[in-house]
Amino acid sequence: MIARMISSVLALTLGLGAANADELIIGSQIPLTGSAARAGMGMNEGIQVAAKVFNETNGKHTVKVITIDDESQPAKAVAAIERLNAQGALAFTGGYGSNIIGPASDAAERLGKVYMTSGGVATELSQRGLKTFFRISNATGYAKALAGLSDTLDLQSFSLIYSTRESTAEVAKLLEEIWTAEGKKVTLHPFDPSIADFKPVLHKIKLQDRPEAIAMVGYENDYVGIIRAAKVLKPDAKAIMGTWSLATPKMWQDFPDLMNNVYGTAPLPYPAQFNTPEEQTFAEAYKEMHNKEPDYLGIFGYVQGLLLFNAVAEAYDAGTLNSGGVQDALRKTEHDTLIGKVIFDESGDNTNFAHRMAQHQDGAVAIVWPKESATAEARFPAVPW
Amino acid sequence: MFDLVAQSVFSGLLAGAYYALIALGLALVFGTMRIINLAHGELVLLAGYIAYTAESRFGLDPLAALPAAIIIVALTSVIIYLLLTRIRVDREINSLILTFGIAIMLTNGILMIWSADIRSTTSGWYLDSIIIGDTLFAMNTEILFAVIGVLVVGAVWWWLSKSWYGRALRAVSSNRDAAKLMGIDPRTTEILSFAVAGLLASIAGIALYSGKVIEPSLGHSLTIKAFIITVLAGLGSVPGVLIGAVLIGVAESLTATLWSSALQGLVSMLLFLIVLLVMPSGLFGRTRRRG
Amino acid sequence: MLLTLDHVTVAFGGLVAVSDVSFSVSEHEVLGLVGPNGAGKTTLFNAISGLVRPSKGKMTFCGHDLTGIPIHKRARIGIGRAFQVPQPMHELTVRENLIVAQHFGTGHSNPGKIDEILDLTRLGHKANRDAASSLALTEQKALEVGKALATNPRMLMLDEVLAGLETNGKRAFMQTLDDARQRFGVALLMVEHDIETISNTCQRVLVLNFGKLIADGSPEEVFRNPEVIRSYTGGETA
Amino acid sequence: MMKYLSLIIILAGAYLAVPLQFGGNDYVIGIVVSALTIAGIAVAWAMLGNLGGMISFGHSAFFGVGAYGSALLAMNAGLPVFPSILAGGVIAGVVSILTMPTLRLRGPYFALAMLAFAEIFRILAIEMRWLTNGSGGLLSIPRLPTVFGFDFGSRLGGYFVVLTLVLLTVFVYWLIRNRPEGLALRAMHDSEDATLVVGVNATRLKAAVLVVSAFLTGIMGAFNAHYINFLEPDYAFNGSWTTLAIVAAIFGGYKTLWGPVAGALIVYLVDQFVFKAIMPSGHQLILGGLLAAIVIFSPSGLLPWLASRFRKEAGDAAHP
Repeated sequence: MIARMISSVLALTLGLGAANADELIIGSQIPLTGSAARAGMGMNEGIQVAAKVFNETNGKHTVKVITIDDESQPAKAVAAIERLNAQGALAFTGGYGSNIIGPASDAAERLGKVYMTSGGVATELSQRGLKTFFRISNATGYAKALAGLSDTLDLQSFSLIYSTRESTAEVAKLLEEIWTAEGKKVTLHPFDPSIADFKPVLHKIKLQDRPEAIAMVGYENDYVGIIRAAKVLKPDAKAIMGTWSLATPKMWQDFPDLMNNVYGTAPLPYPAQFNTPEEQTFAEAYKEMHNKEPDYLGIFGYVQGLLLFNAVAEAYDAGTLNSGGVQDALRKTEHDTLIGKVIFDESGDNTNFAHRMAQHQDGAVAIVWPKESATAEARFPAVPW
Repeated sequence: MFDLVAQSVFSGLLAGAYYALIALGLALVFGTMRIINLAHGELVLLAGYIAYTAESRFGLDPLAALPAAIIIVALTSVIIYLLLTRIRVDREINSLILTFGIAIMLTNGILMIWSADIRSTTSGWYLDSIIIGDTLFAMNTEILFAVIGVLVVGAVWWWLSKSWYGRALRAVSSNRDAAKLMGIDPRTTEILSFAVAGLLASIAGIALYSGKVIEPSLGHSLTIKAFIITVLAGLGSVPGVLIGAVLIGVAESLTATLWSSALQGLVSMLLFLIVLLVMPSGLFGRTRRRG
Repeated sequence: MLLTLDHVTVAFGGLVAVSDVSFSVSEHEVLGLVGPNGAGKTTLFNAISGLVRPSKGKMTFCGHDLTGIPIHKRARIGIGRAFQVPQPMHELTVRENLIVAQHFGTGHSNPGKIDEILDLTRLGHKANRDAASSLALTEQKALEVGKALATNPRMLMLDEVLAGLETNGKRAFMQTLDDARQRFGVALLMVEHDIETISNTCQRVLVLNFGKLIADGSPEEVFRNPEVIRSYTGGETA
Repeated sequence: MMKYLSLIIILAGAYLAVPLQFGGNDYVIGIVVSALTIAGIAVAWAMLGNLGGMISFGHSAFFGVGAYGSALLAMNAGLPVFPSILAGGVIAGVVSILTMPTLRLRGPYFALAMLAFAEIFRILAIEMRWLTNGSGGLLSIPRLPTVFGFDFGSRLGGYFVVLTLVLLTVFVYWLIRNRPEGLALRAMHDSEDATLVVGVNATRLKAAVLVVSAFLTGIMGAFNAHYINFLEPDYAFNGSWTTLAIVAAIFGGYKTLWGPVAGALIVYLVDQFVFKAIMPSGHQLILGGLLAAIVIFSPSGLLPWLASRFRKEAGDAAHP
């Protein structure tokens, strides 16, 4: 009985699908449950779209993406990588949160296979000397975007509210460095991720800091709490800005009364103006598969997925899959993508990554910085209250 | 500075009354049956999601979702009780595992039904600000549920100490067999107490949805908060729940104002520890005596 | 003197359970403590063994002032106690009960003595059985005495150990106690309801009523004392 | 005799059969290592729960302290990994002295006081940036070393290390519970007066068992830090280290020696290998149901239930 059970368990877990000769297996290790589930699901949608687009357009190869839920836990992420490897994955993508990406990409490095992500921004991730680690986004890109917009708007003093989580604290630290170096005044307000009432913090900002702008580094629930508190207390600031998950159509849809005039990082405006053929293909496929507008997580997922699929296909054709062909393909050229040019350096960081800043403008998400990609003028000074 | 501290204490008081709402259901079951319902936070969250569905699907006000929430949550709570009665040995510790298992099921069930997106009310009135004496700021929902919180604490206290059912419940909790001899059916009273705990969780869930942001993984931290307050209060003390909750609320908010919001948890936990070490049975707990 | 109580009072809030009691116990003595229900006998025992703290007075045992000595150290200096309701250590076997008592009560192990006690208390055949579930009441009481003996006591306090036993059981039990006294040379301080047993066994009897010591003397003397008779006829209900 | 035989079979299976069968499959070994890590905490937790009668909700405090202690010693002081794992356990044991005032609390009061400590340590790890690098955490913690040509840093190497640690933990537990101290501890919570009057110093014994439990939990944390090579406060002090261990211990039977180990292996492996295969995301739903079911159908845990099925004497079930 026990033997039969074990063998059926093994069959379930280790059963290797017989792959087509030209079907490229890509492993996707993603949090679909647990604390990072929200982000993981968004990224997963983008990767799935990338696979669909690749399979419909490549002609020569198809990819098969095998997805394993890492349950937002590092050990399970490592196990997922190893299981995907056993199932024949040629490279890995996914990952959300530097705490999970760290060990998972370590595991991939040991297996000698590429790990491609957009979900971890910690600077240290790319300082480990890994050869197979790639990411299209990093903390610097986010910090630069906020700092760039602030320069354009000529803001001189800031209250910086940030979650003490790892990635948020990292971006906040970089922002503080940039602003302090520019001789601007920054007051820090770290908060524990579990808190829900931001009135005491906002009241301090209103009465003590009196900044020209309020900057937030957190997640959706934090933004909602902060802006709600700000609407009650109405501090006399000229602008309020934040990082990821903020300037999205979804936030407008869910919290229209909070979002107007808020700045946040965004890869694309909304309603999206999909100009290039690639952008149009993406948007159509996304709508068809998920029946909604693409958000930034989906876009990143799509870009990281497609970059990886193309590199794997290239290495497969060159017969260099096992001799570092995938990472060479990723490093050797510039890639034109939905989020602009992607250039990977030796450490696997995208040196060209700079986020755009967008502003919620009556239901639209308008890109307002940098100038060359702007779709509208920034409304300034303007806050939601 | 005075404005800052005044606002901070005010925010803390409001937060405290809201915490009391969250803790009360857990405290009731814990106080009367010595059962720690680790799924309590998930019950609160479930009510919050029912309010979300009522609002987003049917355009109802979150408070109007209360009847539906009460029916579903109280029923779930009673089912938890019925499962608990099937534990034969080591009830105190096994009830932990049983309710923890149920909590996992509820969390994952909520995730499947409502997805991982964050939800909160869009009804403007709840979030509009109210200003008292030009210096104290709050949202309508906070004032509303603080008042409800105090009233509910009063009502539960009255119910337990003055009404027939409340007395029966206390009789059952102190001596089941004696209560049986007095003609009280322990099962009925215990079912009732779980149903009332469900009702309290429903009110707390509406307060949660109309003032804060909900997401499926929130339940666990709600349970912990409720549990901390219940223990701080002292077993079975209803007024203690309100006072313990306010203590935590004010301590958190003053920490944010005078120090840093990142240290809120540190201060409230230290406060909790200090109170327990000085008063090992909580603020209003009965002490055991030998003799 | 083994044990001396000097004006000991125990009060719970306003309720005085033991009031100004003084007496002493000498080595090898067999001393009975009687009195109606609620007279304070168990409280007095609790005070001597350290479960409650006297509010006034002084207790010495073998020259040690008991005031500053916590419960668990009283076993070390030679105070052994058997409870009225037997309290076997749950989850342990009979032998393990004795091992624990010996280890902590004396600070060293002596398996030979454990066997001796098992033999004396006639529990040898159940040595490896579960103490809580597999013993009859008589055996539980024997274990209660055995545990106390294992701590190497100089004085053994027995709280109504005969209650609930029928005549044969009582006789056998008294035999056990007598053997124990012979073999280990302990003094016995026993609370008992059964005046006949007390008269037959004890060399000296103390009578408590409403927390006060009202008589102290030989059984014949004490049971002739009118105040004692009054306390029993007037207050006794059981 | 049967007992020793089955022990030998289990040991042979663990040290020989598992590596031979699955040694090449990092995925399977990795999951088993995670399960054994939980098993180690579960045994340490059950030691305090069963012997001390104290249910702690805060063992993640000791896990995290052991992890950080060992990682920092290895990274900053250059201590070799194995000694620093031991040191991590010692640090956790020393830190547990801070929590001793909670020993006078009872039941849920104690449980939550320990939880409060875990939370306090987590926040301190975030705030003490100079030591812990705050929420950024520690990356690239030294791996387990290669000794005599065998790479303990590999999955299989980690498996041997954690297996040995868990077995040592069980062995320490076994030693303690068969000493008079252990017997007294087991008796203490149901029969407190009975133990007091025979001279048992309850407070000192409880304190001692707390230190040992914290030490063993810290060792598991330290091992995990060098195995996963990464730490951050939310991860190191995560409440799930405690809850998973409690679930495993009670599931397997926390009053038995091997129950916590069996519980951890079954809960974790079945969840990861079977439920996850059936239901790739949300499989914890089934796990939750399983936990509820075991409590209802086998309230003393799985091992006692199995034991009573194989043996006639139900009374023996509590002491296999």
